[in-house]
Amino acid sequence: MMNRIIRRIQRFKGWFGAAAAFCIFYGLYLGLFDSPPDYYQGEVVRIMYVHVPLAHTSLMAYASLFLGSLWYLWKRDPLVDNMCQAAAGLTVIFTALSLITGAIWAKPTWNTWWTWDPKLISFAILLLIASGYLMLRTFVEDPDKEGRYAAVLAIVGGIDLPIIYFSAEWWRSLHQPLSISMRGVSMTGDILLPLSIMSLGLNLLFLYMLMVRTQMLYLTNLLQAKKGRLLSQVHLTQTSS
Amino acid sequence: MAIQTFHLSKSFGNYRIFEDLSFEIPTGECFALFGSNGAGKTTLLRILATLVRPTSGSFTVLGHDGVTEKESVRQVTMFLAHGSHLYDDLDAQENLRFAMAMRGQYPSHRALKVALDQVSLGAFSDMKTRNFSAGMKRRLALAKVILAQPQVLLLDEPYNALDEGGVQVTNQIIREVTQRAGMVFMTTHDREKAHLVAHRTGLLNRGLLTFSHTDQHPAHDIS
Amino acid sequence: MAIQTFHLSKSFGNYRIFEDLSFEIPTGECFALFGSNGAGKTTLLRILATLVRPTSGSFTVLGHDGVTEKESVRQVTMFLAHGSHLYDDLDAQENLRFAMAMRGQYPSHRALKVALDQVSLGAFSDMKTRNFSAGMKRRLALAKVILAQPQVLLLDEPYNALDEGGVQVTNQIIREVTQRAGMVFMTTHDREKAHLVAHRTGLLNRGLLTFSHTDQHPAHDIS
Amino acid sequence: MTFLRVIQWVVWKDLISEMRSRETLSSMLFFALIVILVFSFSFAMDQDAAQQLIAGIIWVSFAFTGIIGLGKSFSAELQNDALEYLQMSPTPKGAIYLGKMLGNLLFMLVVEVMLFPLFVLFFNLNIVEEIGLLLLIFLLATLGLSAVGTLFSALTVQIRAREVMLPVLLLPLAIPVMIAAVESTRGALNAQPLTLYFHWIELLTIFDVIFTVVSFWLFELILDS
Amino acid sequence: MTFLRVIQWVVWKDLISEMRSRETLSSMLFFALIVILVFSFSFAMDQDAAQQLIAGIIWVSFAFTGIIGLGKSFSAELQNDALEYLQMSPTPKGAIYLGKMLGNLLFMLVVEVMLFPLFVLFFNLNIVEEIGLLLLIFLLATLGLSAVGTLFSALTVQIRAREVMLPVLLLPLAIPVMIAAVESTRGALNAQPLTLYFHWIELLTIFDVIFTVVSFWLFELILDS
Ligand code: HEM
Ligand SMILES: Nc1ncnc2c1ncn2[C@@H]1O[C@H](COP(=O)(O)OP(=O)(O)OP(=O)(O)O)[C@@H](O)[C@H]1O
Ligand SMILES: Nc1ncnc2c1ncn2[C@@H]1O[C@H](COP(=O)(O)OP(=O)(O)OP(=O)(O)O)[C@@H](O)[C@H]1O
Ligand SMILES: [Mg+2]
Ligand SMILES: [Mg+2]
Repeated sequence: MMNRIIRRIQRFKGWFGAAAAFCIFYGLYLGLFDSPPDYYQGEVVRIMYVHVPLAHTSLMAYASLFLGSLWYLWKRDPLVDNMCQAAAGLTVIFTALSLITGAIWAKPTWNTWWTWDPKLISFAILLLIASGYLMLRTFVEDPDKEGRYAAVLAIVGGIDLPIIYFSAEWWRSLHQPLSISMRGVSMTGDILLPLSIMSLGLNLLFLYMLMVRTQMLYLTNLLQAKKGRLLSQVHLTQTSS
Repeated sequence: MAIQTFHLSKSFGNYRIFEDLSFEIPTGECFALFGSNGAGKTTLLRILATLVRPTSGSFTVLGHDGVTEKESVRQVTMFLAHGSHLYDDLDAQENLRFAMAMRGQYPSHRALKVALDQVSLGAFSDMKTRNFSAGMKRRLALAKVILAQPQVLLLDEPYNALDEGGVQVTNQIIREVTQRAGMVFMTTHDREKAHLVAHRTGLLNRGLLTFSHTDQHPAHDIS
Repeated sequence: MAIQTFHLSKSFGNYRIFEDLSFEIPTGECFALFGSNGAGKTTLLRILATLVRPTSGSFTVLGHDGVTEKESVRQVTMFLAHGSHLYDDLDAQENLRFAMAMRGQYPSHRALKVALDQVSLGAFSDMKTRNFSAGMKRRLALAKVILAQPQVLLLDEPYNALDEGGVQVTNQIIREVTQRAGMVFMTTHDREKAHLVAHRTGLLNRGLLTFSHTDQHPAHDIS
Repeated sequence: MTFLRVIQWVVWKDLISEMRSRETLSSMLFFALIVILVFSFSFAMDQDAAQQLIAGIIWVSFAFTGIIGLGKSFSAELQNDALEYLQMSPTPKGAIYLGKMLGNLLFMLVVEVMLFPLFVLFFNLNIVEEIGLLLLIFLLATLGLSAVGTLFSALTVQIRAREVMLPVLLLPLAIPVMIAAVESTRGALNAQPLTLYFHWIELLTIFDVIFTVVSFWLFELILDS
Repeated sequence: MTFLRVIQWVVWKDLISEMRSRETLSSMLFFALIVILVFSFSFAMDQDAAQQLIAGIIWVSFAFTGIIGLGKSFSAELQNDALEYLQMSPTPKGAIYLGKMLGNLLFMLVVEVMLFPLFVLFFNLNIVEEIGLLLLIFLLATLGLSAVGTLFSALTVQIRAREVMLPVLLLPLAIPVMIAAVESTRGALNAQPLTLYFHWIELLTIFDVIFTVVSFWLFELILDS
C-alpha cells in the first residue's frame, strides 16, 4: 500500500521541483534586491534569507527522518527505510549549510565564528546525530539489521533533541557571558514575505530531493539484487561441482 | 508437523542463498541436512531458530508462526550453533544454571550433576570454562540440551570437535528427543555418523532441497 | 627425521597436560593423532608450531631446534589451526598474497588462480572473505598450503566443516606433501578420513602417546 | 515472577563474572585515574579555573569512565557468541535490558563513589556538607547515562568499530544529562541553596524516566531479528 | 630485500583494509570531533584560558585520537586469529613492527592534518605563519607516539581489558613526548623565535630515535612465545 502511495507521489515530483525552483528564485529576488537593508547590519542581513529557511528546512528534514523511522519499525517496508536514509543525508546537508551560513553571518555581526547559543548547540548536535546515523548505517554488517538499528537511533535522537534544546537554554540563561541575542532583526512585512517564500521554496526543494534520492537508493538496491542473483548463480554452479 | 516451511527464501542484501523452500518434518523424526560448503545450511538453521528473518516466505514450528509468534517458537526450540554460548568467567555449573534460567527453568543441584556426568564433565563442574578445549565446550553445550529437554532441537555440525565418546552422547541425546516425540534437525558433513540416527536426510544443492530415507525408522508414526 | 621430540612436557600453571613425550616422525610420513577431548592434542601442535613454549624438554624440526632456532623451524613449517587467519576486509586473492608475502614468497597471478581453482573458490577470488561460510574459510586456508609448499605441515582437525569435496582436496594436498618427502602431522577425531591418508596413527591418552600403523605405506622409506 | 527472576539472574551473572575477573571495575578505575591525572596536570597552572570547572571535570571523567564500562557490558556477551543465545531464548528481552542496565548502574556508581574522594584530594575541594544530595545527583545522572548507554551498548556491539561508535552515538545524546549533572553538582559543591538548582534535578529525573521507558521498549528491536 | 618488502606488504594490507572499511580513520575523526566539542564547550566561558591552553588541548586530543587508531591497529589482527599466523611465520618481526608503525603514523598524521583547521576555527586561532614548522613538530611528536604506541598495541592486544590497558600503559610513557610537543607547538603558534623552543624539537627527535630503536628490538619478544 505504502509503495503505491509513494510511487504515485513520485510521479508528481517534477511539480515539486518546478515549484521549489520558482519559490527559491522569487524569494531570492525579493530578499536580495527588493527588501531594504537592515538599519544596524546593512547589507549583511541579506544572508538571513538563506540562513533562516535553511535552518527551518533542516528541522523539517529531521522530522521526516523521525516519523519515517517510526513508520519503518511499524511496517518494515524497505522503501520507507530508503526514504529514511535519504532524509538523513539531507538533514546533514541542510544542517551543515545553515550552520555555515550562520557562521558567515556571525563573523561580521558578532565578530566571532561561533558561540554557545542554545540554538547553535542544538543544531550542532543535530548535525552530530544525523552524521552518526549515516555512519552507523555504513558500519552495520548485516543488511537485515541496518534499517532497524538506524531507526532506533533516529527515534532516540528525535526524543532527545527538544530536551537538549531546553537544557541548553536553561544553561545559557544561567551564565550568559556573551550578551548576544539572535533577535537582532525586527520582523517587518518586508522581511517576512521573502523569508516565508524562501522557506516554502527550500522545503519544497527538500521534498523534491527526498523523492529523487529515495528513488535512487531504491533503484540501486534493485540493481544490486539483479547483480546478486547472477553472482548467486555462479556461486551455485561453483559449489556443486 | 514439527516444522513446516512455506516458500522460504533468503538473500543477504542482494546475494540469494536459497529460494522457495517448502518442506515439512514430522515430530519424532531426526532429519539430517547435507550440502556442500556455502550451500546455506547454517543460514537455514538460523532462520528456523528465529535468529535471522527470512527474506520471504514463512514457517511454523509446532504450529507457531516463526515470524509473528517468535516467543512461542523459542519456548520449544533449542539451537546448538558453532559458538558454545559460554561465559568464560563462569564455571561449568554456573554456565548451565544461567543458560537454563534464561529459558525459565531452574534445575536442581542434582539434575546439574547428572547432566554434567552424562557428558563426562563431572570432574570439571567447578572449573572456569575459559580454558576448556574445543571438545569440552561442545560437551557442555550438550549438557544444556539434557537439562532443557526441548521439543525441537536444531544442531549445526554437532559432531565437530567431538571424540568418539562425545559422538555417542550426542546420538543418545538425539534418540532421546525423538523418542519423546520431539524433532531434531541437524546439518553435518559426516554422513556415517548422521546415518546412525537420522530417519531422513536431505541435500541442499543450488538452493534446492531433495530428500531421501535412511534405514532408521521414526520413533513415532508420522502424523 | 622430520620431527623429533625429547622428553617434551607441558603444564598450564600446575595443570599437567602431558609429560615426557619422546617420539619421532620421519619425512615422507603422514601421522594422525587421536585422543579424547581435552587430551592435549591442540596444545602439542601449538608447541610444534613454535606458538607455545614447552614447559620442559625440547624438539627438532628437520634438525632445527624448536626453541633456539625458531626462525629455521618456521621457514619449513606451516600450521592450519582452528582460526582461518584471514583478514575480513581483503578478498580471497589478496589474503593469499599477503599470507605468502609473510613467508617470503610472491606467487604469480596464475599460481594464485590455480590454487584457488583447486579448492573450488575460483569464482570467489574477488570477494571479501568476511561472509565466507565456515567451510569456505577452511578451503582458503588450504589454498595457502598449495602455494607455500611447506615441508612440514601441521593440521588441527582439518576435516572440520569441510564437505566431501573439501575432504578430498585436503587428502590430496596431504598426499602431495608426503610424496615430495614432506611430513604431515594432524589431529582429528575422524578415524575413517584419517585412515585414508595416514601412514601411522597415535593416541594421546592421559599424557601418554601410543602408536599404531595403518594400511597406508609411506611415500618414502624411513631414513 | 519470571520477569524479576530474569533480571536477578542477569545481574548475578554480571556480578559473578566481574568478581572473578575484576576486569570492568579495574579498567574503569584505572582509566579514570589517568583522566584525572591529565586534567589535574593541564590545570595545574590555573587553580582558579580548575575550581571553576571542577564540576565539569568530574562529569567528563565520569562519562568517559562510564562509557568504558558500558562498552564492556555487551562486548562480554560476544564471547562464544553468548549474545546469540540470549537472542534466541524465550527470555523477555525487557528483563535482559533491565538486568544489564542495573549492572551497569552499579558498576558506574561504585567507581564514582571511589573516585570522588580523589577529586576532593586533587582539587582541594572543601569537604562537602550536602553529601547526601550529591549522592542523589550522582545516582540520577548515572541512571540516565546507563539507561541510554545500555541500549547503545547493545546496538554498537553488533556493528563494526564498536568501541568508537558507542561514545560517538552516546555522547551527543547525553548532553542534557551532562549539563544538568554539572550544574546541580556545581550547586551542591558550592553549597548554594537548593532552590537555585532544583530544576536541574527535576530535569535529570524526567530524563531518567523518559529514556528508561523508551530504551526498554526499543531494546527488543535491537536484540531481535 | 625481504625486509623492505615485508614492511611494504604490511603497510599495503593495512591501507587496503582501511580503504575498504574506512573504519579506523572515520572513528578517529569522529572521536576527535567530539573531544574538540567537549573541550571548546567547557572553555566557552573562558576564552582567555582557552587561548592559554590551546597547545595542550590540541595534543590531548591528538593523543586520545591516536590511541583509538593504535588500539584498532592490532585488534584488527585478532580477526580469525590472524596474529597467530604472523607469530608463526618466518617473517622478520622487526619488519612487521616497522610496517604497522608506519601505517599508524600515516593514519594519525592524516587525522591531525584534517583536525587542525577545526582548532583554528573553534578557538579563533590566528592563521599560523610557521605552518611548515608546525607540520614538522606534528610529524616528530606523532612518530614518537606511534613508535611506543605500536609496541604497546601489540602487547595489550594479547591480554584482557585491552581497550583500557593501552592508554593506561601508554599515556604515562608518552608524557615526555607530550610535554615537548605541547611546548614547541605553543612556541610555533605564538610565533616565538625558534631558538626559544628549539631544544624541545631536539628532544622530540631524540625520543623518536630512542623509542623506535628500543621498540623495534622489544617487539620480537612480544610477538614471540
Ligand atoms: C555561528 C553562527 C550562527 C549559527 C550557527 C546560526 C544558526 C541558526 C539556527 C540553527 C537557526 C534556526 C533556529 C530556528 O529555526 O528556530 C537560526 C535562526 C536564526 N538566526 Fe542564526 N545562526 C548564527 C548566527 C546568526 C546571526 C549572526 C544572526 C543575526 C544577528 C542570526 C539570526 C538568526 C535569526 C533572526 C534566526 C531566525 C529565527 C529565530 O531566531 O526565531 N543568526 N540560526
Ligand atoms: N591456556 C590454557 N590454560 C590452562 N589450561 C589450558 C589452556 N589451554 C588448554 N588448556 C587445557 O589443556 C587441556 C588440553 O587442551 P587441548 O585444547 O590441547 O585439548 P585437545 O586435545 O585439543 O581437545 P579437543 O579434542 O577437545 O580439541 C584441556 O583440559 C584444557 O582445559
Ligand atoms: N551475513 C552474511 N552476509 C552475506 N553473505 C552471507 C552471510 N552469511 C552467510 N553468507 C553467505 O551465504 C552462503 C551460505 O552460508 P552458510 O554459512 O549458510 O553455508 P553453510 O551451508 O553452512 O556452509 P558450511 O558447510 O561451509 O558451513 C555463503 O556463501 C556465505 O558467503
Ligand atoms: Mg555452516
Ligand atoms: Mg583441539
